[in-house]
Amino acid sequence: MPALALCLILLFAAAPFFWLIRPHRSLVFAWLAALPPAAVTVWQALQLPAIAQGNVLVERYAWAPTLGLEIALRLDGLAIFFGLIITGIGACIAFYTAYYFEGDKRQGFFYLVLYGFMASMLGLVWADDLLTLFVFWEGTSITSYLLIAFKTDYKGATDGARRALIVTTAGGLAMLAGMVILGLHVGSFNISEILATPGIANAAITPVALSLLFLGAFTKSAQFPFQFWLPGAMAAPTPASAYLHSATMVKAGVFLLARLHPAFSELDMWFWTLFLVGGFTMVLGGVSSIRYTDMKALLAYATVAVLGTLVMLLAFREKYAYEAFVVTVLAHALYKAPLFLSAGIVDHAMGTRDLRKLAGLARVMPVVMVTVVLAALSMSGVIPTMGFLAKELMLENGYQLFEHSEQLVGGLMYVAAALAALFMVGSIITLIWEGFFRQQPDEEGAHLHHAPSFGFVAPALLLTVLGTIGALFISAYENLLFAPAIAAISGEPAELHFKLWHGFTPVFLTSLGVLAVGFVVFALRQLLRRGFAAVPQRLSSLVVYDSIVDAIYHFAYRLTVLIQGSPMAPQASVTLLAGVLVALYAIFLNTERTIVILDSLEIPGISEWLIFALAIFGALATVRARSRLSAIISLGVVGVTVTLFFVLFGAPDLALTQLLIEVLSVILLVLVFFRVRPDPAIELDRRRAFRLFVAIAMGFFGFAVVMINHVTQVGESISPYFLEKSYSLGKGTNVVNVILVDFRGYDTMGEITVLGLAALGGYALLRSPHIQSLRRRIDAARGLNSQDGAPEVSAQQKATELGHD
Amino acid sequence: MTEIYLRLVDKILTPIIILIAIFLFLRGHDLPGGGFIAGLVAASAIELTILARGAEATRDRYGPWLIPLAGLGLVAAATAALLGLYGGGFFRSIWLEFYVFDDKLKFGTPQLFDLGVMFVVIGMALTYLLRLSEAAEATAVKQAALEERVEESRL
Amino acid sequence: MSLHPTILSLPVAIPLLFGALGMLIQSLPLARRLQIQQTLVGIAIGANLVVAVILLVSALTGGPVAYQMGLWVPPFGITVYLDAMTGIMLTMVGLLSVLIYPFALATIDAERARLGFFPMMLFLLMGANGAFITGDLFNLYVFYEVLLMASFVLLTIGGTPSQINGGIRYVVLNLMGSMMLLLGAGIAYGTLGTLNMAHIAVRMADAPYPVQAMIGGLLLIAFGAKAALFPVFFWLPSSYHTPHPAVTALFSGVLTKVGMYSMFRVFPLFFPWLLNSWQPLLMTIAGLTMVIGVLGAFAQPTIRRLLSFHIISQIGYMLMGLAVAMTPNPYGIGFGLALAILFLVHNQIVKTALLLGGGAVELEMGTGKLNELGGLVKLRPVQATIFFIAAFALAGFPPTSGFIGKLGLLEVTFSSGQWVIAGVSVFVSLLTTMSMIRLWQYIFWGKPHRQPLTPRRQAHSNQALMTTAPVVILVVLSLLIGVVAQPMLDVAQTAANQAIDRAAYVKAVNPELTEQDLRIAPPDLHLSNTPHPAQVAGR
Amino acid sequence: MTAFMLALLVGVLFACGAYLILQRGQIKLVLGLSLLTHAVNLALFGTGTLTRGAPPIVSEETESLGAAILFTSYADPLPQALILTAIVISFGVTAFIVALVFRRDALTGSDLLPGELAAVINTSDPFAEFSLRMKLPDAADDYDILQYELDEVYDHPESEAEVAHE
Repeated sequence: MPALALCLILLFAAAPFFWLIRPHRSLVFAWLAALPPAAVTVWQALQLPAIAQGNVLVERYAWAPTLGLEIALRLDGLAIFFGLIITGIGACIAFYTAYYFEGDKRQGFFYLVLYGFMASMLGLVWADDLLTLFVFWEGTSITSYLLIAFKTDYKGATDGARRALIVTTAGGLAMLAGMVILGLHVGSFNISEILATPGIANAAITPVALSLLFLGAFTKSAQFPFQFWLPGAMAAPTPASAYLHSATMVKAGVFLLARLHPAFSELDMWFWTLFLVGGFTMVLGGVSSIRYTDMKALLAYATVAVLGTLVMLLAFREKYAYEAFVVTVLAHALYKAPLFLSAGIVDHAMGTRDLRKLAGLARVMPVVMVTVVLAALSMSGVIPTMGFLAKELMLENGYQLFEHSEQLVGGLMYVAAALAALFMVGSIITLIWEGFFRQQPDEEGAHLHHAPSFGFVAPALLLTVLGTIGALFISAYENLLFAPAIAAISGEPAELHFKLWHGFTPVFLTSLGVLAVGFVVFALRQLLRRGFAAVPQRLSSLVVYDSIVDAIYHFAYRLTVLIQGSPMAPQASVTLLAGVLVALYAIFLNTERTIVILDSLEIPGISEWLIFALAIFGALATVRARSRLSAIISLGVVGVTVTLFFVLFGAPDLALTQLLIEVLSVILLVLVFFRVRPDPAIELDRRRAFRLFVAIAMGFFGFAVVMINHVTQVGESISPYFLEKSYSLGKGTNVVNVILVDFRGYDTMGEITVLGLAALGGYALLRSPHIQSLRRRIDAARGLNSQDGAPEVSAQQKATELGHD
Repeated sequence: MTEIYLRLVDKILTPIIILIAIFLFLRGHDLPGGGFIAGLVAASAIELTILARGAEATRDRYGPWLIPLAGLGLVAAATAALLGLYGGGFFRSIWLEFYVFDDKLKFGTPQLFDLGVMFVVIGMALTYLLRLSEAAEATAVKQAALEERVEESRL
Repeated sequence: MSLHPTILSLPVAIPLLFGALGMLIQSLPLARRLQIQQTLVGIAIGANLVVAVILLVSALTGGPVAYQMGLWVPPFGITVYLDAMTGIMLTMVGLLSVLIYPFALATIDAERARLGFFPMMLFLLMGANGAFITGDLFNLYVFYEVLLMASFVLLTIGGTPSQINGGIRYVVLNLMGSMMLLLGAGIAYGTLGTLNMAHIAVRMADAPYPVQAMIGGLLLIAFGAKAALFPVFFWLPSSYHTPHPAVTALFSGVLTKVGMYSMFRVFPLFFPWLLNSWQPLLMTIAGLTMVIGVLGAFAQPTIRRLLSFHIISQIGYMLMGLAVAMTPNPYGIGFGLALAILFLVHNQIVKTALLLGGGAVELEMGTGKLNELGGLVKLRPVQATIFFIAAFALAGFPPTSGFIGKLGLLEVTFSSGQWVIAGVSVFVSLLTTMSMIRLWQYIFWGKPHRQPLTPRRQAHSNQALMTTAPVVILVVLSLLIGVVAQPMLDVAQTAANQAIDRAAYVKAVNPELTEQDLRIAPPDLHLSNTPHPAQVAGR
Repeated sequence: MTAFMLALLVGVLFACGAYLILQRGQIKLVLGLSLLTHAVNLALFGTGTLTRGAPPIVSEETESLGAAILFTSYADPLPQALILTAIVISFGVTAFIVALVFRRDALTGSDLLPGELAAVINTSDPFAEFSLRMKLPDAADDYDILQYELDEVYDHPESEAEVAHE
């Protein structure tokens, strides 16, 4: 049974369903909305025992086999671990959303995008094919874009959405290139196959492919220097922030790294990139979080810190690192989502979530207070929460490394983790104290709009409680949930025995120390905030990003003005010069440089000499003409000599046509040339040298075009056939005419169509109504109308202008 | 006065030139001539009318029929091509030959096609000649003043 | 499926006849005339689409067919040639005209309709169809002129200052391109003694390199100018934003694509080896076209100007596909061409959808200036949704047709060893996304700056249906191509295989033309490092 | 030798045509295009064999002579047919351009080509020269009717600000 596909389809189908039924606020609806993800969660939970025994569910659906494109799904330990988080928290969020958007007309749209996101995210972690992963990856990017800019007329939201999309798309495209390189090398895009390819880590393309994949992962997971988009994304409605930007989507990059871990983690490149980028991001995010007074921004930086932690942990191939990784993922999801949800409740109830304006919330919303405090305990790593276990394991990893082999790495990691943690402790204490317990806000306080109902708080509370007490019963499910995930990351089977209490080890003492120093940071928060404010802005990666984008825009702008803002002459000369280049290339670069004149060497007669001389004279005279009349006459001379030329060389039809057309052309030119007003600016002759250059080049071009016909002739001409068959098959002795109307009548049909179109075009251009009145406007503008005694507009003229037939 | 002479010339010459055009058209298949040339000659004949009688008068006479004439030419050409289907293929020529007083006369779809060519050429050329002459006439007075003004501004 | 080859004349004959009839009645009273003209055009484009589909199916199932105009023996008469690539183009252009027609009916103003807008649409169609189906180099020139003349008129009909301004540039620069094509055809006759494309293909191998280079280069310039390749694209952004939106949409679906199609047709047929030896040149052109096009789009202040530059940028992708068409790669010779064809089809669909959608906005709001628009997502949710999908299809997001095209081109360029251009195409993809987001956010998000010209009540009328439904259909098509990708790829692959099969072309036109085995490489020193054309024929 | 001279003539015509096209103004553009048309037609004529004197008008009996002999005694008919087509097409296009020029004059009262006025005003234009820009204030008054063309200029302060804002 295609269970995986059905789960995805269920979620995708739920999206338009909830959009169409236009939900309203009711408890029933909240339950209904939570139902699809809850069902998928339960289904996954039921699969856990089988997965834990090493089974996997694999489903593959062909999409475009030629391109290696397929939807391949694979439910293994890692996939189900992330899948459970996605749908489990998804159910809570869906429930919460019904309260958050009470009375909002666009609630249905939010659900549409939310479910779309949920399905994409689930598909992403279930993917067993790089391209499948990419498809769902882009799905999360687009849905996240729409969610961040949910308030479409708020500039902060749309700007944040744009930055988020551009940064993640940039990474995504780089990742796609990496995927294609990797997939082409292996011959398959299937992740299991790629991971199983022997020697893939040492292939020549691996550094390039891996760097590109890293770009994708780092942008999506907000690693330095791409972390700036995540705080901007907090303009999203709170359910989206809680879900996408803390619990799930930002972990997509981490997930990708975890997926690739078995094959590539042995590389030095892998270790150092992840260790340094992740570690730096961790410290940066942790330290920055203290600076913000917006609850969501504060939490966002704390999230950046955790993402950095996760990336750093994936650098290692150590038991404790794996354990720390999985526990941190779960713990973070279970405490950060409630914190965001609580921030949303506060925002909803008070109309602001700025800590400077808040105080004493513990009295008005005690349940929220309890939730936040419990979540904060987990976040700070206070025993016996899951956060405590996560932090213990991470510090243990550093400690073990330090003890055994890698003193530098272990020490660095130990110190960095402690540093990030103590700042996070400080900022979360700040949040709780300033928001919930102190009596007076810094600035004018906000007032309670309405107290949150219990249903609103319930999802957050549920998650927090799970995260708090979950650690106590961890032995009940550690080998069910965590071990298969670790097995998938490490590539080896794992057996777990977590213990909360190890005794007073150095690690535990460090934990306590972190908590204690965290209070010091809390006490010094105002000082630290001022300190941060003094850091120059131009160092922030947001400013760097914006200036890069600005630079692209300005460059584009300058370039476009340069190429498109110019008059027609340079543009036309480009085409002409391209022709010249072709001629140069053909003649000089690739031939034996001999010119064989196939034409007989007979000396042309006097008439030819005369005609040639006259034509050249006429052409030069046209260029040199001082007045329009002389230009027309010179042009006529050229036309007539061409006619004579045709006469001389046996083309009477051509000669007649050319002559008649010459006559008509002259009439047309005269009619127009004496109407068009000369322009003062036209007298200023510029760029003579350039024009001369193009002209001479074109002269060479024309010469080459004619001569090449006489240098080489490859095959017999088809022309004699026409001479031979003209009378017998075409019933005419004038071969040219027979060709025109019979042999190649199809050409002529196209040609007269051109003429017919020209007629229609001229008709449209010359008889549109306003042409006369426009003319008068111009004259009026130039002061030519009244004093010249121009006749009043006649009725006839008026009729013309109105377009009377 | 010149106009009167012109009209006289027009009265005599235009029909003659049009006859020449028809002559050129008819002999086109065997000797220099044909639809293009005939059409251009006919257009020149009517240009003479424009010169003699003025664009407005000519427009009233021919104006509305020029685009339909071009359309008719295209229809004739397309019909000639489609008639070929009777002979076995698109654009296949079909000839009818018969003798009148020992003179062989022949009619064929290529001639119908050539006729279409002639109509289109006339329609197209005259559209431009008429429209432009008309505009030239309408603002002739202003034009003189304009030229003068332009000359001044040049200095 | 076998069909009588005479049907090959219909793609030209139908629009010509009906268009001519439309001109014939130009002197009837206005209301009556418009009624008849609209009916004629409706019948003609409907019939044209039916014929095109029949031809496509027949080419896919029965292989290439040639037909002689006037039943003259090739190479003396004019050949028309149908294979799957031709069929695809005929069908696409037919489909687009059928979809754009209702939009034009609903939005065209009386003045333009009076001046012969509707017959002109048919002539544009005729020019495009003729250029697609012809098998004669000079005839190709003639139909290019038909196409161009029809587009000149459609561009300037209405005669507003900006139209005339853009029109002059458009006419003159395109004239340069046509001139190159005419000279190329002339040289082909002068040196090879023939104009029939099959015959040229046969003799080209014997021609010395200068002749090949001259013909190839001139054709490259000529088709490049039509297709708006760097550096001969200047006419496109100066003119495409000026006419009525329906015209812009029609142009974007037809004009540049004809130029690209001609390249697809002529290069693999005449000198497939040049695609390899000129690959660096073609790749440079493709890359610059992409980059400059998309950067141009950044700097544009109005909807249609922005979209016009994107047309240029996307043309670069198609050239990239063509340039790797003859390079050996794991997917087989010609796969690059298949993807280029697929990308072309995708581009026709999506670009037309965007231009119709953007055009509807322009008509409705009375301006196309981005900074005067805003907040439309609330006023016009349906239009917004379609536009959103189309925009992201252009940027190449899954599961639209753009994703398939982008992914395929990426795979084929990487596997052909063209890493630089592949990287450029990825980068341009990002820039495209940025620019489409910019467009989307300016039009649909933010605060509304002005109210629509038509009140909401009227917007739900028949007219709204006629302007929106075509866009919906196009967007659905794009999604369909994305989702049902494999059959589409197979069709494109068949088309590409037929297009690079020179022997089949010559055989279909006239087996007697084959003077030697077409798979033998021309004995030319300059081509020593190119793969053996035995690989090129690739069967 | 004739071919050589023809090639020279075509070259001169191309050169003159190109020179005219690259100059300012619509009139010179039209003149240049006409010269180019002549050049292309003559170049096409040069693709056939140049035979002096014998027009390709055969008689009823000549067929029996055979193609090869016919070809040496008559002028090459195919290029003639092609040129005829090309001449007529270029006549149509030229007429259309003339109409465009006429209409543009009616709309703007100027002989300048599109973009050329813009080039005068647009300081970043590579082809504009300093002296011309200095004349701008006088010229600009005369061209208020050409305001729309200024809209075509990309280098507006507003639009740049707008871009930067983005």
